[in-house]
Amino acid sequence: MTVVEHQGQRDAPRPAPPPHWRPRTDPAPLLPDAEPYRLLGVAAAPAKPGARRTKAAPKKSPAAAADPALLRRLYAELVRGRRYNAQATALTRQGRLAVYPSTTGQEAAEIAAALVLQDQDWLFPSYRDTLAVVARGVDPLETLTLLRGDQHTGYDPHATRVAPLSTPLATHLPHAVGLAHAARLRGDDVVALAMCGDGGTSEGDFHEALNFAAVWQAPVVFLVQNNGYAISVPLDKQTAAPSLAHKAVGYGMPGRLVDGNDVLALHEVLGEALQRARTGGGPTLVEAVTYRLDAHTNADDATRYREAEEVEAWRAHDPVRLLERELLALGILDEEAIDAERERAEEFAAGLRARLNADAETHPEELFAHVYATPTPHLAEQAEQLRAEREAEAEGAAHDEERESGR
Amino acid sequence: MTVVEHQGQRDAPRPAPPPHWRPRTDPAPLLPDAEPYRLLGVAAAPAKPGARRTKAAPKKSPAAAADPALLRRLYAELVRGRRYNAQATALTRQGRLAVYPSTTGQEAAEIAAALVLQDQDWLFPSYRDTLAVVARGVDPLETLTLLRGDQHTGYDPHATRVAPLSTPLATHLPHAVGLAHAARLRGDDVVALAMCGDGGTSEGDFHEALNFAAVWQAPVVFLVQNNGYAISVPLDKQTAAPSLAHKAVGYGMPGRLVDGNDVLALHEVLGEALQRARTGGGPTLVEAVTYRLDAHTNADDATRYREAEEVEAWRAHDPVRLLERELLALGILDEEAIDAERERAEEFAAGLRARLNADAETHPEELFAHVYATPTPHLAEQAEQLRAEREAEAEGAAHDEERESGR
Amino acid sequence: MTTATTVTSTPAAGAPKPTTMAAALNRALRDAMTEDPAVHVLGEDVGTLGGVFRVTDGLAAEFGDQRCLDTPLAEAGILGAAVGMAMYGLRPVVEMQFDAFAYPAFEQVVSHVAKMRNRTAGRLPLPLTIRIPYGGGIGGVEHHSDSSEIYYMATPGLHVVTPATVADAYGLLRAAIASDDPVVLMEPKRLYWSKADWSPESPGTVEPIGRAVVRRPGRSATLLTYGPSLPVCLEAAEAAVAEGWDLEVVDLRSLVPFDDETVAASVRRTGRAVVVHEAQGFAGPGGEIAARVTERCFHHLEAPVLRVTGFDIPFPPPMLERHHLPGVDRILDAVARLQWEAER
Amino acid sequence: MTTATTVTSTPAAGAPKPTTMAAALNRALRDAMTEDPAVHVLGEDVGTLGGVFRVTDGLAAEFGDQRCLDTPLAEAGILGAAVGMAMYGLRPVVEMQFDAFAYPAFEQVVSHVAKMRNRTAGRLPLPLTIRIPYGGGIGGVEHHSDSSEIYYMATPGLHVVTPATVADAYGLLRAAIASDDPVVLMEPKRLYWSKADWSPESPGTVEPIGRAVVRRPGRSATLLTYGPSLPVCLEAAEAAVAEGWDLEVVDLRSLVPFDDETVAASVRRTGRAVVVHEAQGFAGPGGEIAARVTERCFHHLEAPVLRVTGFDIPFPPPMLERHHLPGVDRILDAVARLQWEAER
Ligand SMILES: Cc1ncc(C[n+]2csc(CCOP(=O)(O)OP(=O)(O)O)c2C)c(N)n1
Ligand SMILES: Cc1ncc(C[n+]2csc(CCOP(=O)(O)OP(=O)(O)O)c2C)c(N)n1
Ligand SMILES: [Mg+2]
Ligand SMILES: [Mg+2]
Repeated sequence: MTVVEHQGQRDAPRPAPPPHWRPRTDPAPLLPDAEPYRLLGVAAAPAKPGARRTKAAPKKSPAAAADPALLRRLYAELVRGRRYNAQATALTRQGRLAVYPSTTGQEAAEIAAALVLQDQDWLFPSYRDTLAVVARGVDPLETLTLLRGDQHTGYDPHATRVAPLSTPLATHLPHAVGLAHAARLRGDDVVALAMCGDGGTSEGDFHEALNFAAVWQAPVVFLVQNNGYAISVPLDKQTAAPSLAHKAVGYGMPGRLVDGNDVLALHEVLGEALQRARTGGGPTLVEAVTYRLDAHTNADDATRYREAEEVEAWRAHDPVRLLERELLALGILDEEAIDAERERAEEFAAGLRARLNADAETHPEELFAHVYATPTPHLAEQAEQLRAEREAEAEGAAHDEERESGR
Repeated sequence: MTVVEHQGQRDAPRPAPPPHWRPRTDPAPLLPDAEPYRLLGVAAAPAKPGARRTKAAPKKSPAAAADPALLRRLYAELVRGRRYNAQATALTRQGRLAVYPSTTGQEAAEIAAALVLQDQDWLFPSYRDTLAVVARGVDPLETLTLLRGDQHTGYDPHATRVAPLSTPLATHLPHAVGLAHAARLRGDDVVALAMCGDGGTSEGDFHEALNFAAVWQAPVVFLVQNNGYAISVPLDKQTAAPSLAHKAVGYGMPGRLVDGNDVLALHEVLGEALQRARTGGGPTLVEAVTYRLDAHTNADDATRYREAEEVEAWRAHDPVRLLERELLALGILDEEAIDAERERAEEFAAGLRARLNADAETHPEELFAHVYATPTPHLAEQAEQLRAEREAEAEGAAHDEERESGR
Repeated sequence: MTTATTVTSTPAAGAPKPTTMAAALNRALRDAMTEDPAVHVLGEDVGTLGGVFRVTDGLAAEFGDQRCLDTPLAEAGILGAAVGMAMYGLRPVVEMQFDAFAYPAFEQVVSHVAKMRNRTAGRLPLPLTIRIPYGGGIGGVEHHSDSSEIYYMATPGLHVVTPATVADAYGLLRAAIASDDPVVLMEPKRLYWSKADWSPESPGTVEPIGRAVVRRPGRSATLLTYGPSLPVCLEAAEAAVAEGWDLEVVDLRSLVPFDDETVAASVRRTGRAVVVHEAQGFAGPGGEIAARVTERCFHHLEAPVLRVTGFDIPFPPPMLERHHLPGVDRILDAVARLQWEAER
Repeated sequence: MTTATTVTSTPAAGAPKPTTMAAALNRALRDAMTEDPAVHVLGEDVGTLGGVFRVTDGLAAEFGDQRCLDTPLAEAGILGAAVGMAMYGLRPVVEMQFDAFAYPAFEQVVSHVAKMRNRTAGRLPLPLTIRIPYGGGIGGVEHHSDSSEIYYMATPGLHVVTPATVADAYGLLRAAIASDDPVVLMEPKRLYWSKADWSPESPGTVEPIGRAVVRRPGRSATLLTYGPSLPVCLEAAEAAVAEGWDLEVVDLRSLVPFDDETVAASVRRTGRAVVVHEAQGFAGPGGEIAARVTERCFHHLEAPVLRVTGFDIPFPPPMLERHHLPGVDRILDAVARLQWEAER
């Protein structure tokens, strides 16, 4: 079968398109920047190797225009966040946490996400985002029950406006859309911020969530932390897109590409996106380009799939140091203030350690309490069975002990 | 929590991006045309209402450059396709087909899809695409078993290189990707062409299929027929994207927006996409903007959700008439040739009618034959049960008849 | 928005009138939406079209297109969005267009809908109803006739109910929407156009979830059934009279929770039982039902509990479905195998 | 590419050596890939990393990253692509990373994988293996410990097998890959690191799919079990000796097809049976098993077939899983309820 040669009609005069056809939105404003948006180190940083140095580069950092109180707050949270990650990982080695997916290196996105939200807004974290939850103000012990192993969700989602940490990837994103949609129907000033990883963007639920959000113009912001890997799988086996932010165009929402280690740029971009959502402008997709410095979890061996040099290159672009350097240069921080923050972070870590070192209380009898509003007769029977078994076990143990001591 | 004002850094000099970050591909060439690409009626068509008439418009139609044999073939298939749709719909009224989802108004995409493929290529049709399957050369009776109700898939997918008609929307797209990928691994010159509707693009499997195809650079072409509706749901409740073709950018593949009633433009665009796929250039997403002139199926009442004027506007952009007018103007067709084609289409319809008017043969005993390669002992028992039941039924019937005639 | 809708088949309150199951379901949605503004209906084609089975007919006109919302075509997205809506205090009612088209939402069902209350120690209940038209008998092409109830029954955290009568269709849907737990309402497609004299005020119209009911008392053996197979069982019971069997027919209605009490009482009385359903036999609902009846009634049983079910095959094409679906003869054959010799 | 891989735990052919189940599975993949170039492995992290349980360790190095392919993170896409590969004549082996993460692929499993042969009257068979690590006992956080086998058992068109021993892990995976039908291989996570003396040449290493096996002969009662519960049952049987019970333990291995012959023979011999599995009891595998055993052995049964299973609840958090999982005491309690009075 013959294939007609290209007739070059792209340049020919256009006839009327088919009836009723019209572009739904102008794609141009939806497209992300060509490179990750940055604010920190912008004035100071050397130009791209090979590129000509722009003479006109202003010497004043954009951070100088930001609210110093915000900058200090961001810094304090980054320092505490870094310490939190280290502490939680250490606790896995002592068997106090079953597993911990660290965000060392990704603190900027975690902190920016938490701090940019208003009190009534909802956060939809993935399993990796315990730091964002803690930075939002949720008790770390309640946040960590999932990873400690004593409970699934330890905090009250309504009281904290934080959805349960989602282990099944991206499948919590439609929940964020539904909640945001419901809030808007109710006329409430509520935005949902939903987080997932680069790997998560491949899931069907990511697609469905973004599409629903755009069609419904729901007040929801999607924050994708592109940390380069889904466990061992690097981004280039995950997507061929120019950037993950480019996916936004296909849903008709703006995409923003941001340096994910630049907490200030993230805070600004997320803030804009939330503001747009809040004022009826619909959803935004934000890609934060960052890096997971630790292994996937404490149980993972990252040396199987990546080189030390890569990790080192990213260490040089550390989110905490990036802000620290800038704030030192701007005179917003000095060594003393830095030490004070580190001290506070140590105290926080010590408190966490102490509380996690105590044995968790568990409630086997509650296994049947929350399957349904009221246990079915069937579950009531099973609860009774377990009660009897545990009683017999306890009696048996007491008996054994008696025998032991009797000997 | 304070939100930092936009610092306008989009225009500031760019620092080096985070380590290892680079755009994966240049988005610009992936973006579809701003309006559906057309070849037919281009020179002749009046300019958009309100738009100034371009003086420079060449008087020669791009169709004049196409192979006349191809044009005649396309025309013949369109005429036959239109007749096929009418005949199949009529057969539902006579109870000869259980249901028929018509492609009246969409024949251009069906025919272009079928004709652009090489013999060794595979077609992955949705439930609506029986016309493409028939135009590919598959026996219409075998194609229609699903809708007649005597068998699921009536043709041999290997012999015809046509996958089963897929009723679950978009979930056959990953199959096309897998098959194309396997063929490439084997070194075979095989491209897969997968079809779905505008509604189907919302499904998670659409997303996963396109992403896999792009990452694997699989030789597959996705043809979306945007016919304006998913049953009753119009496109603006389905997507907010500039066009469905814009989704391609988010996967890193080219997107093409084509007038879906322009069989020549479609044949060219699909041909290019297939050629690119064939030569290692990876997948393409093609959106054909078209319209379903009939109801969703014979069982649907389209007046519940759309106005007659809309249908009429599209009738004026009829794919068969569009080509017919062009070929008459170019002198490739005359009235006599048109009548001859219509005659041939009538013969085809008469044959179809006659064959479908005969009762279908069914094989209840085969219900158990193809669940597994070899029926399990368990299924063998059930087959025996059915056999015995049918024997008893037949005996009962014979007995009744005897009694009847005995009276 | 006035109440002058296009739902002509729904009777006005008052005297019972011939009503289809589809109309009773429609009325249940309408009444629930009227009483509680938190009730929202969403799904494919539920708005303007009124659903492919017209169960949501007129709701968008009456309550607006946000209360009865046409969604994009993506089942996981629909159900996932409904989860979020329920988290925020709404009471979403989701329509899945057909049984097999609910499968793309399976992850949402199992990992989120069924578990959310449990995962959050009761703090995030999901008052959410999933309506799923199911089963065969309407000549549907492949993927349009699955009996998928077992997948939901096997998932702790869900209630699973299925009406077999017009009154129960109304009652169970109202109860599902009123429930603070997620309820999967399996709607027997082939009974959508079955009719009964009914009005929303008919006695017994709203039953609590979890109760089976004896539809026909009998002494010889018990037919345990539900949904689309109830009419078949009642017909079989009538035919059995000629053979000398007085069959009791129990309509389970609620598969989860399961009404052990009603079922066991019947089987203890009759000493024999046959489970009848359309779903495949192997690992189908009948396995559980037979096993739990046997656990509870072992010493009353004269014969093993038998099962009459769809075969263990994918649902056949329309022209062959009659061979697959349990019919009167197949039920009577099973009854005949209940070891009556022991009796005599 | 040479065979000098990093798979150090896999024994070379020859004398039996202590081998883990994970290593035997790895060896099965390696042998199948060596013998047949059509065998392709795909899934999340199966390549460079060798799988989160290291079952695919070294395969990418040995066979190249196309034969053992890291896919994007999308389960429906993975399985859907595998369907297409199988249509083209390859023999894909898909790894789902964990039980609950196979749910996004459920539509592909039910509507395509299970039905393709049937939909095409045998013309498009799918020689495809789906490996699913399942069950609890490893202290996994939520969604990492589901026993999801019932969903697959309830889907005609699939074979469902599950090894409980190192030799069966090898044998069943080889048989699955060799099968011209889709096979779901449920791999008991908590037995991945269990060891046995084994080599690929060990006798009985490749069994046909569909045969149960008596792991411990006994006369008092039969424990019917599979996968992760086999070691627990064997331990219970040992403990039962002290109570005067000589328990027979049957390892079902193949849930579909089900080996009625071996099972019924055992239960007819012993007259009593308990089904043991981790999955929830209600509408779990045990219902089917108990029902079919009762259908076949009714007059040999001294007591109803009992079930010892996980409770009808979502899988609990790690610190509580021991209360949920069937243990020796719970099995012995059930054995004690098998109406021994009747005996005496
Ligand atoms: C639906 C689903 N599939 C698979 C997994 C197993 N899994 C857990 S984390 C992970 C990688 C996630 O990568 P990414 O989305 O990039 O997030 P990151 O871990 O980098 O934060 C995988 C495959 C899962 N949790 N859920
Ligand atoms: C997974 C799935 N969900 C729902 C349906 C029911 N259904 C059949 S056709 C249809 C609309 C399809 O619209 P579109 O994709 O635009 O294709 P068209 O019918 O316009 O060709 C729907 C919702 C289905 N077949 N599969
Ligand atoms: Mg990642
Ligand atoms: Mg359409």
